[in-house]
Amino acid sequence: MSKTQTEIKIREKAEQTLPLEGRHGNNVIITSVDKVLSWARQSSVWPMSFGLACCAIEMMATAAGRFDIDRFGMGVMRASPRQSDLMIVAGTVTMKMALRVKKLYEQMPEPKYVLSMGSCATCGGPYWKHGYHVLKGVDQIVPVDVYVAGCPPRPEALLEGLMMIQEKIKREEMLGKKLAPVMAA
Amino acid sequence: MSAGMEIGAAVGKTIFIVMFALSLGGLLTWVERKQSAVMQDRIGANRASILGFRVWGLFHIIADAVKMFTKEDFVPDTPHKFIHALAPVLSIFFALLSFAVIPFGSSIVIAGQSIGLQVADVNVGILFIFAMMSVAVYGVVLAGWSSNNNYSLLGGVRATAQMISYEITFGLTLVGVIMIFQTLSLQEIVRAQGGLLFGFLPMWGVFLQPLGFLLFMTAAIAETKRIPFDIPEGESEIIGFFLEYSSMKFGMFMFADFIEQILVASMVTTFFFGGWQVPYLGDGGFVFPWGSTIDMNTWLVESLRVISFVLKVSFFCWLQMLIRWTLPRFRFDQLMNLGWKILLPLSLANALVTAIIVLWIGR
Amino acid sequence: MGTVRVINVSERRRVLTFWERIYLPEVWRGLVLTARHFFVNLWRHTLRLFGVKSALPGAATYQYPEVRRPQSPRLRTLHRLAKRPDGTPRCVACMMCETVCPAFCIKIVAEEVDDPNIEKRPKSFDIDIGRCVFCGFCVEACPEDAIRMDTGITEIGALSREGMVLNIDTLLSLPPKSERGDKPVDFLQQQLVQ
Amino acid sequence: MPKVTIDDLTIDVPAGTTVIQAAEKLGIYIPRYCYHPGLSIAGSCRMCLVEIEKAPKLQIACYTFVTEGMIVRTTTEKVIVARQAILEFLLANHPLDCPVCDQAGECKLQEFYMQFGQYDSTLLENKLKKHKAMPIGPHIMLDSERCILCSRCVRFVDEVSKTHELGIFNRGDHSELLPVKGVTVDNPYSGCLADVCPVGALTDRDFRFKVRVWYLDKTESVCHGCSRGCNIEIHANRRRSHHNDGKLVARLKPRFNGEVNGHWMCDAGRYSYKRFESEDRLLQPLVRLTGKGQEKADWTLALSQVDEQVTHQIGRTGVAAAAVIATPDLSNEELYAVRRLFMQGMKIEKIAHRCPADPNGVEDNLLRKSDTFANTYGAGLIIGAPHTADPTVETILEAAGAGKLKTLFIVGDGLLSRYSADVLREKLKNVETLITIQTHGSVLTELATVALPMTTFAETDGTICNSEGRVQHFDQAIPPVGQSRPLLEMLVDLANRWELKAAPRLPESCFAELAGNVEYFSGLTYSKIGDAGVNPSRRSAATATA
Repeated sequence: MSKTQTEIKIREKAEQTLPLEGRHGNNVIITSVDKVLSWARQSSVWPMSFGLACCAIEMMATAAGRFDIDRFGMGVMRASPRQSDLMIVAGTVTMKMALRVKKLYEQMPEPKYVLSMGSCATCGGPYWKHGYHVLKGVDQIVPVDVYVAGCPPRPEALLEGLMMIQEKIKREEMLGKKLAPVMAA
Repeated sequence: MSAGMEIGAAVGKTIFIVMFALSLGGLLTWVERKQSAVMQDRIGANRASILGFRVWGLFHIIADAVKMFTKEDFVPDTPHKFIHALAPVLSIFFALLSFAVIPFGSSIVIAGQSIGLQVADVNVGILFIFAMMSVAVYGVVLAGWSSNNNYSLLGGVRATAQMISYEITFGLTLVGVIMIFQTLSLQEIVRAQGGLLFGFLPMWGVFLQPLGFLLFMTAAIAETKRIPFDIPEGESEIIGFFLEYSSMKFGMFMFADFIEQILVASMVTTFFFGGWQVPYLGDGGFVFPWGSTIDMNTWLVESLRVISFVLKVSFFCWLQMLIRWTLPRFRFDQLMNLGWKILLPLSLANALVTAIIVLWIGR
Repeated sequence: MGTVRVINVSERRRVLTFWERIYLPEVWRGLVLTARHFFVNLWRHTLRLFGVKSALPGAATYQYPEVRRPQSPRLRTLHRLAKRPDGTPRCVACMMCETVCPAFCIKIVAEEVDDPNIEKRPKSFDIDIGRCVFCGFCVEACPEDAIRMDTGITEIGALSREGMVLNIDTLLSLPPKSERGDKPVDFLQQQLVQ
Repeated sequence: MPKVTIDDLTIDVPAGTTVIQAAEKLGIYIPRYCYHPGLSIAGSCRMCLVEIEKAPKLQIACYTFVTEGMIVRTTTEKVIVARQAILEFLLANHPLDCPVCDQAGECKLQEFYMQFGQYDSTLLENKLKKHKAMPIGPHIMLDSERCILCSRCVRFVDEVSKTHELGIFNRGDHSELLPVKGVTVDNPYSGCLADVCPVGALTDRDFRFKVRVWYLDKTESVCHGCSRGCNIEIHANRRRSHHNDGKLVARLKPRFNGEVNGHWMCDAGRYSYKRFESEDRLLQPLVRLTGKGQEKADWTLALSQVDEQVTHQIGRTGVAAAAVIATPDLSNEELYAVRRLFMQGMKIEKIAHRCPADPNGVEDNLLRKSDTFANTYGAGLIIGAPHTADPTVETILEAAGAGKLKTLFIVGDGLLSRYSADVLREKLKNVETLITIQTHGSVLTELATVALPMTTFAETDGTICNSEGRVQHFDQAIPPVGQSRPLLEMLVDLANRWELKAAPRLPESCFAELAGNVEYFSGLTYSKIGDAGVNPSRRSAATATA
């Protein structure tokens, strides 16, 4: 069974247990509200301001004048996980840091998104084989929504990843029900 | 004046001032983004569109607000959940309350009744503002304390220390203004600034109290807890009192910041830049120093005055933004040094010198 | 025998002048600088708004999805596999790139071909872009000039880990930047649909 | 004893030694292509040119005999220039297909060219086209273009295998290595041709494009194909799991041992590595629970079943109705552990190792032996010698067929090459508790009450004795396949369940205990055996004559 089929099955099952308004599919009101909500959310994704390694430099470059992350409404980098919507895991997640990253993710209020930036965060990158101290992919501890490739990714790549996050938010349904995050196999 | 008329006028004025503060506060979130962007050779928020219209990113305000309202409201594991919820309300409430005594125009005559363009013409308006701003610190310190988090608590403590340090200067600089204008009523102070110095210079506080203006501006920015005095928040490094706040509770703190900024701008306008006064504009129209006059009816004059007030406030909001995006943050010891060792003696000296001059001229 | 010079840390720090220490002139200078940027940029933006296209833009920003920053021709971008004139991959599965890859992101499985002039070709050629560090060693190592990093694609993202593994078909289908020109690839959109 | 000085080092060597051999004794490696210590000298490649004092021209080191007071220089300017020129000639027609050549990475042409090459060629002519990728036998692929005409392979088929299949045809530039018309290179040692070829002209078809040689890890081992005990290297691909069809062991290569196999090994042994990871490996214990069919089980269940079933059966029918067959393909340590547990621990009298001769065994006067068990000699010493009854496998199977045996342990895979499946099925049908410890699934595991998977010799350490009694050590090359476990570990676990004493868990300690208990091995340790092995029977003969 393909992934989408599984997702549909899960969603069908979830709909049977939903309250009344959810049970009859998406009616006009719900879809409109959904649209407004996802529009608002996608236009106001506030990233958490933390960087782990060299990718963070490129993240800062993305925030700076040449690329200007704020054009997407994402310029409000929040220092507290309580106030942020998006965690950009920018850099090498060492084993020590992994616990903190997980904790930070757990401290974020819903709806929350994770972007794995660069090969270190995605799978350990150059430390994949011989890095005894590096977590082999941040998706082992938090559910990642979008992976961005590069070492480090160019600001364009990060922006593309952020746009994918926006696209993902746009596709979300039912008043804040987040799509099942894709965990690494 | 009939009671109904009075109540109606009061309600109208309240609505005006609250709407003014709130909408300008909302707009300031956009201004903050856009101004910083333009200053930094960036574009700034511009992608949120409704039906294809982007309006230079103005819709981002709506998006932010909707998002914050629908975000999970996190409440920390604390025994003071009520206080935790109360703190942002206190912050924003007292900031708004201070606007009650700010005069935004002289007075208008409706149906033979003269209505002062000020929500409450309290004759101790300055004290009222000080009282409100002092109470506002409770919002901050309670937020830090009730979050049950050491870092928030430290943020709250820093905030208190900073507020108390700068409130003294804040008050003492105004002593000079009070001594010159001989009144505590804000409306009176503004009216007093309508005169001319040496026949051509508007008798604004800034010309009478230049040092006082600088000191007041500095202390006032410190009161709003914004860069370069954002020790209580210290976003990127030291984390502030609203660390544990999420969704709209955090939004209220942020909003309170902007409203305080407007408040400070209003106060600076009122005390030092003639409030609603337009230079050379009397009740009957312009009377220029070189003798020519332009006659105007009362309504036009009052409109010009309100517009003048709004423009002045906007300018000082802009100036504060400019300062916020230009200067780096003070270290805590520098902050305390500046407050206690420089601003306080200077403000005392200012008051002393002003007193001597006022006495000397009065004699 | 020279004398040992003891460098005091404070010696290297420039001593502030009186005017710098009283802060206000410096604050004023800073404000003038930022305000100048503000007004100049605002003026240029306003000109543009009224259709006056000045050569000087109001911001240094490249409005990314619509306007792209020019790339250096030497920039290492997403890999592609070059083809022979007859459309078969140039790659002969010699494993040089796989050997040299510091991130171990290339996986090649070789197979035998009947044609004695080719003998060997890749049965599968996977690059895990999520693990790749874009060092370009594979391009350097390739004796057949089969793997190249000239697609001009830098924006690579995926919603899943599997989506970041590019197989031989994808790699062969990517055009070089010189052929593609500035036309954006819908590579990412494909990834999104997956 | 002429005294020779090579590169300022002096050595006394016996008369008749060539310069290249003398240099090798001094640790000086002179580049060579056609010279191979196991073959006659051709002197055709000219790569080993050295400068000898008083000789007017450079001389080839491989065919110049040492004389008294000879002074040789191998690294002078002249020599280097000569090597560059030689390499340019050798590469005149050599195609640049290193990317597809399996030899790349262990190719002498590559190595010496990187060392001495004249990197800018001055040749302007086009390269000659010759035959490419031509299968000349079941195991060997010929690429004539890559051939540098060193004639090692021709000398190999003439002198070692004596099958004369290859020759160099045509003249001059057009000279080409080809098989004699109508002949396929299918001699039993044809795999060695790929070894002797210094370039990629002759490559192994079996190994073709499986994995690049630089990914391979080499482990020293001993071939278990017959009682010769050829020294080999196991080349395992542990670093790239997707290569070599996902398997670990990529190939076996002969390892030089002058006492046993010289430079060679036979094809049967060379391609026996496929057994290690073949489809029919027993990957998991199989257990036949009462009233049910055979099922896959985990180790805890399997061992507890062995414990229960055997205890129950022996309690019912007695030790006299129990027997053990330990076939001589086991190592000395494993045989000793069997003896320790079953003979000395459980007091089972009937322990057999002697099997009938292999009907498929082939013997020739080069390497192959008709006894296809690797360790018949050691089994005789360890299992055979200590007890008087010394039954053969034949008598035990007879007894089992007659219904006299109720409990039977079969350790090792040896029976399968001696008896057909039907015979074994017939003989074992009356055995009530059959415990098999085997590497591969077979008719025996099908019949077994409990079948335990055991490791092959590539997956464990150990020693074996070849037909001359030479004790040779082999190393573990790959981790155990599937859930299989070394026999020593299994027996220790079983002994713990039965509260008996077992041989140590580690092969090295087990060998130490064996050396203390069996006279033949006394005084030996793994370090004393070393890479080449030792022969205690010769030692005892030597001490006897002394």
